[in-house]
Amino acid sequence: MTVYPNLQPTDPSGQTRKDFQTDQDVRWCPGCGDYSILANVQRTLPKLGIPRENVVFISGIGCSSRFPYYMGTYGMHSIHGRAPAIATGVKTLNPELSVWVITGDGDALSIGGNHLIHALRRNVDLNILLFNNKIYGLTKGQYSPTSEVGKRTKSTPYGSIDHPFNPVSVALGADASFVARVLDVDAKLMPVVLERAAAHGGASFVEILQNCSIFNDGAWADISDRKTKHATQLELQHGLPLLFDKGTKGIGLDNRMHPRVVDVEAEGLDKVLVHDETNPAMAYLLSRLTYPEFPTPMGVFLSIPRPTYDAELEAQMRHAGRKATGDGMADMQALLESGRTWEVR
Amino acid sequence: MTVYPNLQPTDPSGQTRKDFQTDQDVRWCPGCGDYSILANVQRTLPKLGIPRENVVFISGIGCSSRFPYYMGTYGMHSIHGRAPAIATGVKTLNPELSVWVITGDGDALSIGGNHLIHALRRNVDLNILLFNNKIYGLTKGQYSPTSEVGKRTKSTPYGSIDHPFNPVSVALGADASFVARVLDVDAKLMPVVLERAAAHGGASFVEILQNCSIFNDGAWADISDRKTKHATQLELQHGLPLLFDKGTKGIGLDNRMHPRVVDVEAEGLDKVLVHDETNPAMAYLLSRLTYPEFPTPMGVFLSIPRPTYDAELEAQMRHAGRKATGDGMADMQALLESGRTWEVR
Amino acid sequence: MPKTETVLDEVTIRFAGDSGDGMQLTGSQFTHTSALVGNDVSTFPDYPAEIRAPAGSLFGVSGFQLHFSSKAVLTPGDAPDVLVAMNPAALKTNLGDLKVGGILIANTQAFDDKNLERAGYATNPLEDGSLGDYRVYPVDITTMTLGAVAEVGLGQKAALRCKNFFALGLVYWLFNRPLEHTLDWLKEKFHGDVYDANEKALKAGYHYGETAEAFDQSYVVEQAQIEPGLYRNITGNEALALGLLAACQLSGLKGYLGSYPITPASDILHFLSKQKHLGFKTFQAEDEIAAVGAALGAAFAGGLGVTTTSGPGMALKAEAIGLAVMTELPMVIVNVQRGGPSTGLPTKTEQSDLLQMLYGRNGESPVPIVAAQSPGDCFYAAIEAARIAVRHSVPVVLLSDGYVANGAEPWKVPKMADLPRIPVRFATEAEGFEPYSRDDDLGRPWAIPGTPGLEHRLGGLEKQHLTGNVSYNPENHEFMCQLRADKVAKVADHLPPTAPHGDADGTLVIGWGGTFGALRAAVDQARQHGAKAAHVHLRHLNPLPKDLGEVMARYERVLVPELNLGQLSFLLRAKYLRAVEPYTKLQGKPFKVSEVLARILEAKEVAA
Amino acid sequence: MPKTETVLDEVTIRFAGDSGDGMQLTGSQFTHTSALVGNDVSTFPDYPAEIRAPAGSLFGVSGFQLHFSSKAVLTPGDAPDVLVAMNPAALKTNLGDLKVGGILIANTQAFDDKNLERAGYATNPLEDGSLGDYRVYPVDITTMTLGAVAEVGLGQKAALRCKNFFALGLVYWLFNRPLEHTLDWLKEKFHGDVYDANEKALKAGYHYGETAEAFDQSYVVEQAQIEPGLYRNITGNEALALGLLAACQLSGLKGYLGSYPITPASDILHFLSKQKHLGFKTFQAEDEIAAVGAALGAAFAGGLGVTTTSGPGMALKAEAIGLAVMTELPMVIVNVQRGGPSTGLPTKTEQSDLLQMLYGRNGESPVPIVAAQSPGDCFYAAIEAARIAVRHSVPVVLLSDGYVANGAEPWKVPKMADLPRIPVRFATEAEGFEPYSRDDDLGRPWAIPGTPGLEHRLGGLEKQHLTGNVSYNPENHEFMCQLRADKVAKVADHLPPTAPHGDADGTLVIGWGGTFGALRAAVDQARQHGAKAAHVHLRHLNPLPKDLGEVMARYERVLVPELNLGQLSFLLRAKYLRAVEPYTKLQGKPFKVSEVLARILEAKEVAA
Ligand SMILES: Cc1ncc(C[n+]2csc(CCOP(=O)(O)OP(=O)(O)O)c2C)c(N)n1
Ligand SMILES: Cc1ncc(C[n+]2csc(CCOP(=O)(O)OP(=O)(O)O)c2C)c(N)n1
Ligand code: SF4
Ligand code: SF4
Ligand SMILES: [Mg+2]
Ligand SMILES: [Mg+2]
Repeated sequence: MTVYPNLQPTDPSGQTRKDFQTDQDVRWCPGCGDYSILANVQRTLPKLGIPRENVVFISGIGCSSRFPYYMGTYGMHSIHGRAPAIATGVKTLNPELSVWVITGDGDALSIGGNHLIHALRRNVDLNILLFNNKIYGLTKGQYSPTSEVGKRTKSTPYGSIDHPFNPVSVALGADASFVARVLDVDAKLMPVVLERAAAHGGASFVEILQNCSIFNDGAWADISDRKTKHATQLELQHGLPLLFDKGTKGIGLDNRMHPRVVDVEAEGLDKVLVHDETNPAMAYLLSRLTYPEFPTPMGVFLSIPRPTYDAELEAQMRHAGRKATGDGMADMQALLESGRTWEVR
Repeated sequence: MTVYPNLQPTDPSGQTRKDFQTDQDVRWCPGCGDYSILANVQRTLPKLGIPRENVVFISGIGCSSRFPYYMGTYGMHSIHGRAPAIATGVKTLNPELSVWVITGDGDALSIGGNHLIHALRRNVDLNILLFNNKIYGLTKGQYSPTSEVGKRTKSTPYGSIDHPFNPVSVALGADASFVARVLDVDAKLMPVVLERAAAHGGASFVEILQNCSIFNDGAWADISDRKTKHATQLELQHGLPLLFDKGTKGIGLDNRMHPRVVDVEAEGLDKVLVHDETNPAMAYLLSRLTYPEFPTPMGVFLSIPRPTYDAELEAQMRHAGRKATGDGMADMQALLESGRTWEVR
Repeated sequence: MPKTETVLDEVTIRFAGDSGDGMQLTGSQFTHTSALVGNDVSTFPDYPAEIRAPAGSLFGVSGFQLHFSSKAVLTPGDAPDVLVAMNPAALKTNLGDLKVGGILIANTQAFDDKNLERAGYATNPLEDGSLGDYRVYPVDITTMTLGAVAEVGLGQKAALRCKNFFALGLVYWLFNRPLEHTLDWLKEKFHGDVYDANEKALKAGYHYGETAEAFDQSYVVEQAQIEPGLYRNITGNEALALGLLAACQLSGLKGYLGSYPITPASDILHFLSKQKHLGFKTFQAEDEIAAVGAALGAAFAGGLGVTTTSGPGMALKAEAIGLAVMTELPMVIVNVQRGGPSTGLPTKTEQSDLLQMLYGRNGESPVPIVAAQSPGDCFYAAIEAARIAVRHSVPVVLLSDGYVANGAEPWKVPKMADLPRIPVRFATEAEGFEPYSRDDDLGRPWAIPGTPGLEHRLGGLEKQHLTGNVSYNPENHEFMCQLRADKVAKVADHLPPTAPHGDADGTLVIGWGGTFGALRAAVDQARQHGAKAAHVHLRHLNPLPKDLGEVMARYERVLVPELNLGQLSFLLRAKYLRAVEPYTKLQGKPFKVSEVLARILEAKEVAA
Repeated sequence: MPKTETVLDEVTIRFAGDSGDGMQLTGSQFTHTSALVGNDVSTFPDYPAEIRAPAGSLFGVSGFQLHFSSKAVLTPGDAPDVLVAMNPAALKTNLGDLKVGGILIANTQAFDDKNLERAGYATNPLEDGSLGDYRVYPVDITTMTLGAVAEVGLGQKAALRCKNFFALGLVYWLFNRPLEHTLDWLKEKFHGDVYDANEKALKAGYHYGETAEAFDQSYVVEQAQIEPGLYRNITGNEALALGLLAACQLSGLKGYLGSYPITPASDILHFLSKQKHLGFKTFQAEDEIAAVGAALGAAFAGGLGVTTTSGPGMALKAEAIGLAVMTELPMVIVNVQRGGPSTGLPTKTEQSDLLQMLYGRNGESPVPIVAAQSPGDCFYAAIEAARIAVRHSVPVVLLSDGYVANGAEPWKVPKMADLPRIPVRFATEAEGFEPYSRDDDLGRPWAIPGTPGLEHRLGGLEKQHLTGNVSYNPENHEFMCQLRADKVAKVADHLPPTAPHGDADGTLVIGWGGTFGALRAAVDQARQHGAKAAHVHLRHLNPLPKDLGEVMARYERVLVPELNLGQLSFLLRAKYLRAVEPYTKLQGKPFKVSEVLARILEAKEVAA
């Protein structure tokens, strides 16, 4: 006995960006980086070949977490920090669904840090987009766990004294299987990263560097400037050397495994590390690189195949299901009557 | 006006192990690894030169978390997972205290994962001892976030499908400044590690591999055997090459930065990496090594100086205190009368 | 020498020993055999809080009490008629409960100096004359067990483990029970030496009773009048898990448990983890918040989302339950109550979370509450909770407690075919779909991801009536708060009239949850004592039955016994402005029938 | 043409405009000036939920209402006499509140097609005759402001920002207020061009009133009788923070706030973060659990541990508060209530967490509860909460709400020297020290780390009386649960007798928290209407004053107005078995005086 409707799915080939929009007014501040992210996501989704009714966006609380209201899919604007847990329930109940988590640096890394790292280690097949604006936007400007030391905010009038998290490092520490980073305004890299995240089987973690025009304007200005980004960013490409500044510089190691900048011409290309997406240690080392000492790496840090929690669960269900007769009521009755029973007459 | 008593502190030089014991019956199972840890801690504390009244042990809930009852210091057996938060309050209110957190793999990494990583990133000067028995002991044998895939427990009769955390990697992902690992029965290394953890300014994270004789007996047997430990463990020593198996083997890198075993005689000592406690990337790489593919590293992975949260807070307090007149009541009155006031007559 | 056989109506036995002495097993074997010979039975296991307490320690004593009778049995018995004490610590911690004149069987060998000291005895109570009030049977169980199993050739340690079967055999003899059922069980579980040794120990105990001079008589407890049918023993946690599974079959919903281990709720997780063949999924989350979050996610996705917990775990779920209230998703939240506050007394029972379940969330956040009243009843309570959840699209709290959860009783196995289905209708029609429209039960459509055309967004902000959009409109907020309250109140439309058990006037005893047996038995006994009394046991704590006020009005006195400081009393007073009389106990232990009986018989003045 | 001046007792003005229009500033300037000229004043700001809503949108409207009078003022006024609407959206969302016959000043320039459409107007209400009920003054504020500041040479954008000062100037003229205070303030804040422009805009608005034909009269509101002393404006959150700071000075304790930002409580964190020179430490934790955990740790270490939160954040703290109850450490838990359930209406006010604070924890887990009744009163309520916490070694809940927290009022600055000290005595004597021994107030010794010889261990498991060791003893558990309850009840020993304001019989209005002003004003007005009425506003919700039942008994009718579904009513009914009459409102908004007045005057039948 099943009560689940068996309906004709939407033909995904006919879907366009418009199918992923809603009639709700988008309520972010003018100039907020979230607009660009929304546009990129809405542009990418039709390319994935998934009927929109099979797509679910779950968010926590924060400016970024309003995101689901603007997506013409199923969605939930849940409670602060708990989106990965709720999304885990959605995905593991129905693994057919494409489940996305939208979260902020406060939502994901402050109150929700634990759920995030557990979703990553379990490798539940979720696509987690963390909008990192290094500030609490919705609550009007307190520092966040990614805010830099010394930052003066409403709650740190004397300057913050907390050493910040590096979201990519956190994900790697939690044994994530897919980790990437991209800038809110990077319309070239973002769709690539989003498509790869969606394609990855397992939890995909994407840190999106996002500008908060009101409370932390220009937080990423030093690396987002188009004119200098060739030198301030390091674009990661699997199998290719870690080069930047138009190929004149690269990333290598010193003899104690500290990263260093290699002058390609002077030292030769072979001193430059070759990016290997399957190497967590390299991904971690790359995550430590930040502007201005190094260029900030962008793109896919890590992508390793690993069984997903939801698929393994389905496999166990199928395996156990072999014991079942197919008649749930009868099997239930058998379970009720199992163990030591006796008949009273 | 201060109400804090100013009492003659205990002379720490006269303290012995007995001073750190209590009259409470120790209620762990026979053969539990916690006994050995307790003995080591009680032996180490008198060496630290801290009057016992200045020592505080805070734990969560779990078998391991009964620890404070057995320590003749101040202590709190708090609630599940929250010890780092409570300890942060203790330490930041009174930075004179030596504050220790006792926690288990479930307590620290399951429910308490978020507080742990935040205490580490903030670098609050706590000494965090995580007793990792890869199981929930107190609740009688469910799998934990460090249990291996496939493990059959009360809650995973078909075998666990969760990829486990590597506690050292988690700590490194969270930007910990001191990370170490030691075996419960290693009476040689444990005091060394404990003393270094205590000496480290900032959050010290020590993973103690602990045997649960009831629900996960022999979880560490493959690396704890005295006869084979020279090959199954890799003892980390700052500035020395990463050698094991009596110096015949070492850890090196391949050309994509993957770790590999170096045959020292065949390839030469210079292919072996030299341990550098100040390099997070190396520490992370080492954290990925596990028996049987590699020997399991033991000792101090990382130790880097970084300002502590509590010291920085005190500095801000002092800085701000320069505005104060020293008469709290007067300053308070001034604050009350600040802003735009007017006199009604 | 032929001994006499005395016929008794009912007997309560307690087996007590060290954690390692196997008392739980002994007790459950005796229970099972008693059930099979046709007695009505009720049991109460009492474990130590520690995993492995040191041998011989007071806090390491493990007990198992059972009550069997030729009449209907409602509780595990107040005070044991027979106490089996395997060591001094067991004697020390349990003697106080033994009836004066009761039988005490003590394992003399264990009363050595070391154990006496551990138990805090200065002198050996078996010898110092301090047990004059009891019929003491000192038996050297250890030595006789070792003797009996010697020929099997087990090591000393393994041989000693058979002690409990010697004791069991002896008590079997004392109550004229057959050995066969336990032997069958042994055969199923063990082979070779271990089987042989236990069999020998069991029989040796039995024969000791038969032959020894010590016992001058044995006892017979006749068959009880029991409803015909197939029976099994069941604990509350098992029955609750089975009820959840059954609810899935009755509704056709996929079952989903998000849980985090905690005493005394963990066994529900353990049990359900094994039922994957019924399509039920379990998820051990990183904490209670993630557990309820995942259950909520599963409910959104169209499953029967369940979360189970206790004590501090319950406190942690409050925020997410609030989200379930706002999103109006059907869920079952199981709270197996234990001693509080804070970590409290984790292994002890209590009923002190009632008001927390009613009010423990920010804002006006109403949820229906259902309580189970006995181990077997957990099955039906779980189905009822699921039914309400689905019917009204609402998270429902199901209250159990440590006593019900760990207690066991013979249980008539229900027929699935006899149980009413739980109707579920997912929304599928895009035309005119509004996620917050209402049906007669004020439920809203369940439109699950995967359904084309019904894409919509839920959330924790206030919803606009019908559309479900975010709304800050003042009147809408008031309307929706009232609607959510009305919806919960609607549950009462489906309740049967309240039928007090007993007299139509006099003292009305109102209870809820695991105190059922004690209250019912006390009321029955009070009536036998000539008092006018009746009993109403509430399955539904929110909403209360519509006619409860009226029913109460018919009685001169309303007595409300609870294992807390008077929470239901508080509720009844507020709701009905009636000066009910609270009778509270907060000792981590259930009521004794005698306590409640005494209280019924002694009319008390009630302060307004 | 000389215009007439009409003298009025009191006036309520609301400034409404786009979020970017500076209405909060305008309102607070008018408030300040009014206070300085000697009126009594009360204010109510009403921000949009969004950070930066799109210009001209309905949900982006920001409002500020103030009520000033020559009499004592208790609320920000029910309905405005004057509405300043800077754009169509502001008109649309606020017109419904304007009194019939009230003055409407509208910025005509903003009523262009785009803005009209955004506000959902088909035709221009300033032109279509739909505003016949009001005295409409269309003023081209935009153009005149641009004209006035043109010579300063600011850019268009900056020039437009001065609009609010033009409006302010005009309203200053309308009510005969001096410009000097605002000019002083401008001088302090701005220099050069910006100062010049704002000055010019302000004066232009004033002169426009003086010279334009439009206004035929202006109004005078005379000085009020105000208690002499030094005054300042204060919001509830500021006063609460100051109260906590003062409590530290009065006790000598180090102050420690563990908090996580959440609307509307965040400003307390912001304010306290700036007071490090007073030795007060603040810690922005990773979540609410860590926040309360750190506060508890600080309390253990000997500080005044405080945590502040609201709504869902409160739900998350339940477990740790339970630990504070069990460890009996003094703490203050501040809940600035907002609209619930779940995320609810985060920016709106409500009083719906009362029962949560009483019962929202597992087990019997009592805490004292104190509520603040007005912005300035938050100061005293905070001190009272700290005093109770320290006196009885107990976590105390301090309830505020969004209305009180964001509202502002002129506040007589207290003298620290006049405030009674909070006595603190840390334990220091090792001889005979028992961590769970008791003093007269049932408090236990506060023995802080660093004290030689008093080393001891606390925890969440049940404690043995006196020694504080872990205890599973049944009688001890009952004893300790009762003791913790008695301890909270002890707080009532220190309360003054309840003194109803008003008549000795008739209708007794009982309220708590931020409804004070509306209730007091309504009772006063009802008495002026000849009704017999009195008002009791509860500072202490747990325990309730000992004489409250008696006091209630003196009145024929007890009316309990609350911004929830009747939580205090429920409590009073349960406690006193009295058929109190709930009067509830749940619209995210405070009571209007007129609503309560009407309810007092119309006697209602109460269902039992
Ligand atoms: C339990 C709980 N605590 C606190 C809040 C208040 N709150 C809402 S969003 C937020 C932080 C937002 O920061 P971030 O996640 O970085 O999102 P952003 O607004 O920057 O996109 C906070 C503290 C809440 N809603 N719920
Ligand atoms: C909030 C809460 N949830 C769950 C529990 C039950 N519980 C107690 S300890 C524990 C896990 C213990 O595992 P670990 O931290 O590894 O400690 P160990 O017993 O193995 O030393 C659990 C789930 C609890 N006490 N509180
Ligand atoms: S506050 Fe910042 S993050 Fe939030 S919507 Fe505005 S610009 Fe975006
Ligand atoms: S259950 Fe395991 S971890 Fe706990 S006390 Fe026993 S042996 Fe130690
Ligand atoms: Mg942010
Ligand atoms: Mg463990």
